[in-house]
Amino acid sequence: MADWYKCPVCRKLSLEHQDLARHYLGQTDKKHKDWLKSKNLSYSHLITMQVTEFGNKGYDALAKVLEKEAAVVQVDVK
Amino acid sequence: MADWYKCPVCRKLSLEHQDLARHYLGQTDKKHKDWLKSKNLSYSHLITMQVTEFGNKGYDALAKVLEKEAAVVQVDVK
Amino acid sequence: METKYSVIGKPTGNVDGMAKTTGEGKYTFDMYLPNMLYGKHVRSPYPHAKIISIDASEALKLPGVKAVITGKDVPGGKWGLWRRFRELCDQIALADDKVRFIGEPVAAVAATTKDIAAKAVELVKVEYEILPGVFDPLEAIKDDAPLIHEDFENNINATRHIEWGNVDEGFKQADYVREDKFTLFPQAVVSMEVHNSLASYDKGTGKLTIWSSTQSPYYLQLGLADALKMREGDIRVIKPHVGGGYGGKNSTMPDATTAALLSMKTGRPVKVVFNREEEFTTTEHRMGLHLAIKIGLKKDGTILARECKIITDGGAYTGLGATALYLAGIFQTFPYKIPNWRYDAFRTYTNKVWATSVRGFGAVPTVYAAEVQLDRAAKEMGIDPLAIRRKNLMEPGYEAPGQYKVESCGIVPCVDKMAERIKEKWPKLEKDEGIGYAGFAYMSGGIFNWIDTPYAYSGARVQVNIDGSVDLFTQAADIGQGHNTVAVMICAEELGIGIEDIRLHPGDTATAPVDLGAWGSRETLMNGNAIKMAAGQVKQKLVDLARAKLGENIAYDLVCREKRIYLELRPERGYSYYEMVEAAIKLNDGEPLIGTGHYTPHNKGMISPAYGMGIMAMKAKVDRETGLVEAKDVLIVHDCGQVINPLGARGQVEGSVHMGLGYALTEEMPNDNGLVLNPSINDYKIIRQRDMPQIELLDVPTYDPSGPFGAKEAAEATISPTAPALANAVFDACGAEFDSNCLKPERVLKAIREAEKNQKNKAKAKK
Amino acid sequence: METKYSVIGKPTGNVDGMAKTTGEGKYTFDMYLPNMLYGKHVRSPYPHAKIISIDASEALKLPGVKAVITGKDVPGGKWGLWRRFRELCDQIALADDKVRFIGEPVAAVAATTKDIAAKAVELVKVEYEILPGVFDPLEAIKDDAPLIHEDFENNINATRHIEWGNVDEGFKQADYVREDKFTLFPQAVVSMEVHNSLASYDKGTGKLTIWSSTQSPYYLQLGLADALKMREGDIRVIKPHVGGGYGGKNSTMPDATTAALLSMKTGRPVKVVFNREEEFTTTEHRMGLHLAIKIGLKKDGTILARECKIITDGGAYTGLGATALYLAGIFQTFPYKIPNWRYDAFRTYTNKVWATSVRGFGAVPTVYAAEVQLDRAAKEMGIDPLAIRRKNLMEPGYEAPGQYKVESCGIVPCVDKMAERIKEKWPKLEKDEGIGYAGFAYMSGGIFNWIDTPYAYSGARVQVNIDGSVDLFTQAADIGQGHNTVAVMICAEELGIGIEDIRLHPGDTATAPVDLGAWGSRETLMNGNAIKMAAGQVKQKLVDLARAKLGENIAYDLVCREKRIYLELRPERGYSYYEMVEAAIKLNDGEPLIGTGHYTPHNKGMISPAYGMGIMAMKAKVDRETGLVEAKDVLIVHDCGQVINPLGARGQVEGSVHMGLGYALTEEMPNDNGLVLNPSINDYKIIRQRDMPQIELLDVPTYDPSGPFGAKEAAEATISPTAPALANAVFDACGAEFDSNCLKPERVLKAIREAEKNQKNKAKAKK
Repeated sequence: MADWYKCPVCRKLSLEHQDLARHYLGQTDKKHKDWLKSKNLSYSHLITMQVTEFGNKGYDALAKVLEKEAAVVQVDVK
Repeated sequence: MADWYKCPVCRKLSLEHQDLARHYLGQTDKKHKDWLKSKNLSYSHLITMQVTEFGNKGYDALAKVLEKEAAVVQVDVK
Repeated sequence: METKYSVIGKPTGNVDGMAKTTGEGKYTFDMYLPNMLYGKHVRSPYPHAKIISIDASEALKLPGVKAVITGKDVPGGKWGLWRRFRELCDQIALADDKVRFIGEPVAAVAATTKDIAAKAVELVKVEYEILPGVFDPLEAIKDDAPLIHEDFENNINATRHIEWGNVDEGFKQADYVREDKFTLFPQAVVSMEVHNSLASYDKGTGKLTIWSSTQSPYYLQLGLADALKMREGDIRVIKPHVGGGYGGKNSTMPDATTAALLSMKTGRPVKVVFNREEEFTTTEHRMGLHLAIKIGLKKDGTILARECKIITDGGAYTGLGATALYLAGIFQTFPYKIPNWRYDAFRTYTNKVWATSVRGFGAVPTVYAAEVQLDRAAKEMGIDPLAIRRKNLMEPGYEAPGQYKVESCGIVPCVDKMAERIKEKWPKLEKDEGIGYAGFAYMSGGIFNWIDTPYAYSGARVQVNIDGSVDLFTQAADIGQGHNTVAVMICAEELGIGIEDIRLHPGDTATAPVDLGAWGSRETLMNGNAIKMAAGQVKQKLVDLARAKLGENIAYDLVCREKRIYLELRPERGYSYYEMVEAAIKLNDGEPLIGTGHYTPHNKGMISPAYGMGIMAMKAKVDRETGLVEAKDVLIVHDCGQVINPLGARGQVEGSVHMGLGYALTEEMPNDNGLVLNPSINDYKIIRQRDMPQIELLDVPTYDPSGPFGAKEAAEATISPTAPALANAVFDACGAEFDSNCLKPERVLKAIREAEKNQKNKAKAKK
Repeated sequence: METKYSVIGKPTGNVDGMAKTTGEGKYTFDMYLPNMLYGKHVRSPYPHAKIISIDASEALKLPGVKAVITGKDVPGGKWGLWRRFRELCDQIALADDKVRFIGEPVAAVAATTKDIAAKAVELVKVEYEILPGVFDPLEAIKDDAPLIHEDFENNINATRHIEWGNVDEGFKQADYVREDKFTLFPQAVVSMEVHNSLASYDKGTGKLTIWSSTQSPYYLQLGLADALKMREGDIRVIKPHVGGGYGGKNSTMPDATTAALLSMKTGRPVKVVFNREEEFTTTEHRMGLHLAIKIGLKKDGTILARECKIITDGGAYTGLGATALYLAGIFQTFPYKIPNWRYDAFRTYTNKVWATSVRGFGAVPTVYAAEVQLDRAAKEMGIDPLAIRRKNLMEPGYEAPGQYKVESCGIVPCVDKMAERIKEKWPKLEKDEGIGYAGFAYMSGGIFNWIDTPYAYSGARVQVNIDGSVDLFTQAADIGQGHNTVAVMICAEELGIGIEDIRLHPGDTATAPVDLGAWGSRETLMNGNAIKMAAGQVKQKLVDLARAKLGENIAYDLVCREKRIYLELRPERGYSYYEMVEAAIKLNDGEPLIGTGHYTPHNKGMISPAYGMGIMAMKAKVDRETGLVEAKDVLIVHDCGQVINPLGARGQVEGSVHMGLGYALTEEMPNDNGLVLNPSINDYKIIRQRDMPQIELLDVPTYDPSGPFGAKEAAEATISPTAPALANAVFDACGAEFDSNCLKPERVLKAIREAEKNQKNKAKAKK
């Protein structure tokens, strides 16, 4: 059994918030964008940070939000 | 065992002289024509008789000559 | 009629009909390749002459002329369609020693435009030594006649003897014997599309591609291989739509060889198109011949014996003339039981263009003589002409010893149906009208293999794609007779799909297995069988898969019909065709489904696997003042097995009657010392649409075990009765007798006068 | 080199070389059909605009104009190459609601001449409502940027994340870490033959035939099926010779869809040919992108981690751009062992023509960054640039977890051979000369199946005829790269015959089984395997027959070689190939011998079954006064498995270097608000022949178990090292660093000044 973090929009589960952020920014649909807007986050800003600056600033910023927002799910991974 | 008549030019055997004549006039090569000439027969005349007059006048005329000229061969046809 | 078939048997418009009528369908004639040159022949003005020299220097100076070739430029040798007898392979690409008919090609030019080519042809100087010529078969065989081919003494090209029973005995037993002589005139082939070819030779690979208006891509491939000294497989022949062949496009002709030679020389595509005059004066036609025929009958009209002798005007080369000589002796016996039969035939070389296969080939002239003689005999014996025919008809299982076997045979019901219909249809004749009858039959392709092919007689390949669409490949030739439609219908029927699911790829030697071409009504039966076998292979895969998925009793039958594969007796249990195709391709590791099929006849005698037959009645009216004969009305009862496309069969019957009526009434090729005197559509009279009689076509359905779905020959047979039925109608109307075809008014008037004189003499004699 | 092969491995002129050089080879461009119309597009002058109305009435009045079509006339919907993800199928035949780039087709006319078509285009009145456009990826993703496609928020078209190992941990352990940013410019595709298609629709059967200059007849068939709402199988695509593709002819483009639509509307053949300006402004190109890359190494030069992030300028549609995004993240890791790797990539829509696959696709921009960065790191770490590469090379059996497996792998001997050869070749450099290195690798076709084909990835059919000649059918596309020759060589080798025995029929969807087309260097391996399998099926029949006739021990092996089939160890015991073929066909009841083959990769990872690889060294000279860079000399050591045709491989290497040098030095597509500023051959500078360096090509032979006879990718790989090797040579010569490709003199001068300043600063710092 492990703690998984659930994408607030779709069914995607990740073991780390940064992974979940990476998933999140990889989605191109409106639903994912809308949730960001509802959290006052700018998709544009996150991506721009992520791809034009070194490190993982975009992912990190979103991961921090997800730490609060993503539901925790217990799943048996064996 | 039967008596067969042999074409004076090639190896064709017939049981009747008229059959042999029919064979003979069906050949288009020079050798068959030359033998006719040597017997003072006209191929042209024979064929013309044969195809433009009723009956078998061309074959009959040649058959008469072949009665004298065609070798007799004894062959077992069983 | 209720039918168990979904596709075949339904009147269906030609699959290429729209393309042809809108002008979108491409004939070789329409084709153009970038950089293309135009080839044209320098032709002999003499019927028989030695070539002393050819000087092309002036022609080559003309701007735009890219090449001039003569016999010296031909790498290969002679060719012909009788490959089992190489001595009969007598055609040559360009005359190298002498010319044998007026119009024979001695050289050819390639130029950038047609006009330049025509001008260049006039600048090629050929010096000839004129040789005496010979133009009639009876002259040709004379011992002092000029020899046309060195190795053929007395100009005898081929001979043929067919005999069964005891003819002499038959005549002895006969109550009635009569002898007649005929001279049958040749008939031109007047295809809408002239002979033409477009050749493109790749100097890099040494491979040739040629588009040609041909009846047999394979025969053309073989002919070119000999002429060009190339390997068959290095020659790709593509047959686009063909605007008619009628037998005149079986031989490899100079349009093709010259286009190829000029392309090989120039490295550019070259197109050679005959004009209408070249078509009439230098391409093949139906043989003219002298014929003597004798018949012996019992009092009741039973035929006891018949003997026929012919000598034909073969022209300068062989073509399929030697085959015509054979078939003439076969089809003269149909559709009657002739217990004792003897046939002697001689084909001569003459200094004319040569005779070959032409629609109903073999049959047309000899059937004319036999059917006309039969009416004369019937009249003299006081027997009704239809009754005398009814008396002698073949029956299923009939065999002519050593020659042919007849399996399906509906001629008896045909004649009975005719007798019945005639009463309703023509209860009363007007003045000077008469009715003539003629029986007929024809083959469903030939079994004889004088071309000496090692391949199956016909082949087909079916590819079924993921979306259920089918690509069907065959070399079988649609030359206007509608085989493309028949091919697609057979494939669709076998797979249980629609014709719209199939894209046919016909007539390409590179993409399809061999088929021997369109002659002797062979495509429906032979290619149809190959297609059915190829489609059947794929069908079996689909059926096996459906069976496996259904898990049913193995004895339950599955059928493919209407785009479903289901249990025959539980139609609700099954799958869609499309579903099964997709599954089968996936099971096949992603390869499309391929079926290959072929057909070669076995145990069917020497002639053909099956015979279409029937009876024709013609009502004609004679104008006793002018001699003009009017063909008013035709009734045909035809046994042609399971008809695949009734609409196509009907069209072909009309065409056959049209061409037969030309033979009967108007088509003639007067020749003056080797010169064709009427080489134009204006002067050579084919029957106009407005002069065509009404045609009623009745069907007697049979099932031939040799044919795909029981199909066999249809409609080609109906040419041979047309002329004798017409002549017999005239005979019926006014007693006029003819010793030839082509009943032009002057001949008719003469025959009427003759008949009147004879009647008077008879009347006198009676007195 | 001694070889066991008779055909492959020998330098062989292209089988279609003669035809192409003499002008006889036909490209779609050369084609003409009777009755043909010319189609031309009405194109948008705006990069982003709503279409309010289109008025064609004036155009239709112009004599010779036969049709005008708009988006309303398009029966089908959207299409694309990412068929597994239908939302990425975003191409449309004619804009129906709005236009997304300057030059997007909004209507098209068909007219009897090109001039009339051009005039008619000007008479079509289109009313637009101009929308704001967006032209840079970083602008495009802004929340307030105009949306180019409704359903794609922030204009993100596709994203890609690839990761293995533990990147963060890798960087932590590294002794040396550096980060660099690059902007890579797009590169145009400059094919000698422009995009053009000729479509002929048969209204009678509802079937379409289209000749097109395409890299993938199958992809075109699929695209057209979507665009026209037709069934794949009802569309026949024929690819004549193609004058270059380079990746830009994988998508179904408006030349094809419009030709088809206009032919369907008019019932006449319609040809659409792009002019050079349309080619530059409206067809696909190599993606431009912004890139950030970070590397971590141990002191000894061992790479511990790399991370790369890109955002690409995708343009208005997807094409194969989403695939390029993926491959960019794969090939940046080759030919090195990167134990920890992370890749984040975003493709944006912009109001420009779209980016797609282009030669070396994916690899070219990202390899540039990686190889340039590696040299900077090596220099700072004081390691020889060749040595740092040698340190990190892949070895046979290397796997990138979850992504790829490398079987044959000759990169280590390649680098060793390079090190040796360099010493002899360039013992001393002149002033301002430098040497740059770059490693490279590329795939042998892609395993990913985003096109979602249910068919095998490649198929072939072999037909062996009675004379031993072979017809070889495949849809595999020779687009100038020489695959026709490779295909024929593989077939000949397998059957033990000569290439002259084979006639290849390539690129026709109707006559050959599916192949996915010419992209990602897939044809040699994938189609080669299919051909080998098909030929092998026939070979097996011949071998079985020969074995049966010989009656030998069943353990004895027979080989087919040099047109004989014989016991390998008793070469005198055997038969001629021709004899066996004839006998086998007769045994086959007269059917020709057919073999079918296919290839689909299994158990080879996600990317490709095999990888060609190698190392390039470039010697360049820099003119410090003008900034002009001269590429003087190139040395390549290439592991490309068993080379099928060394002459062809050499030619492709030269072409790759040529195109790579254009990318390195001169090719640039400046764009002003969506307007391409240099849409002509004069203004868009490709490298001229006289500016090409000498190229020495050395070979390291390997045998790849996935390839036919051990063959794999050759020569496409050599494009990606060209630009970084050049940049590294300049860096070596003068220390100048570049954050982009396209080292035009002004950029070089600026970089030299920058480098000089840095050096002074460093010198100062040292003091």
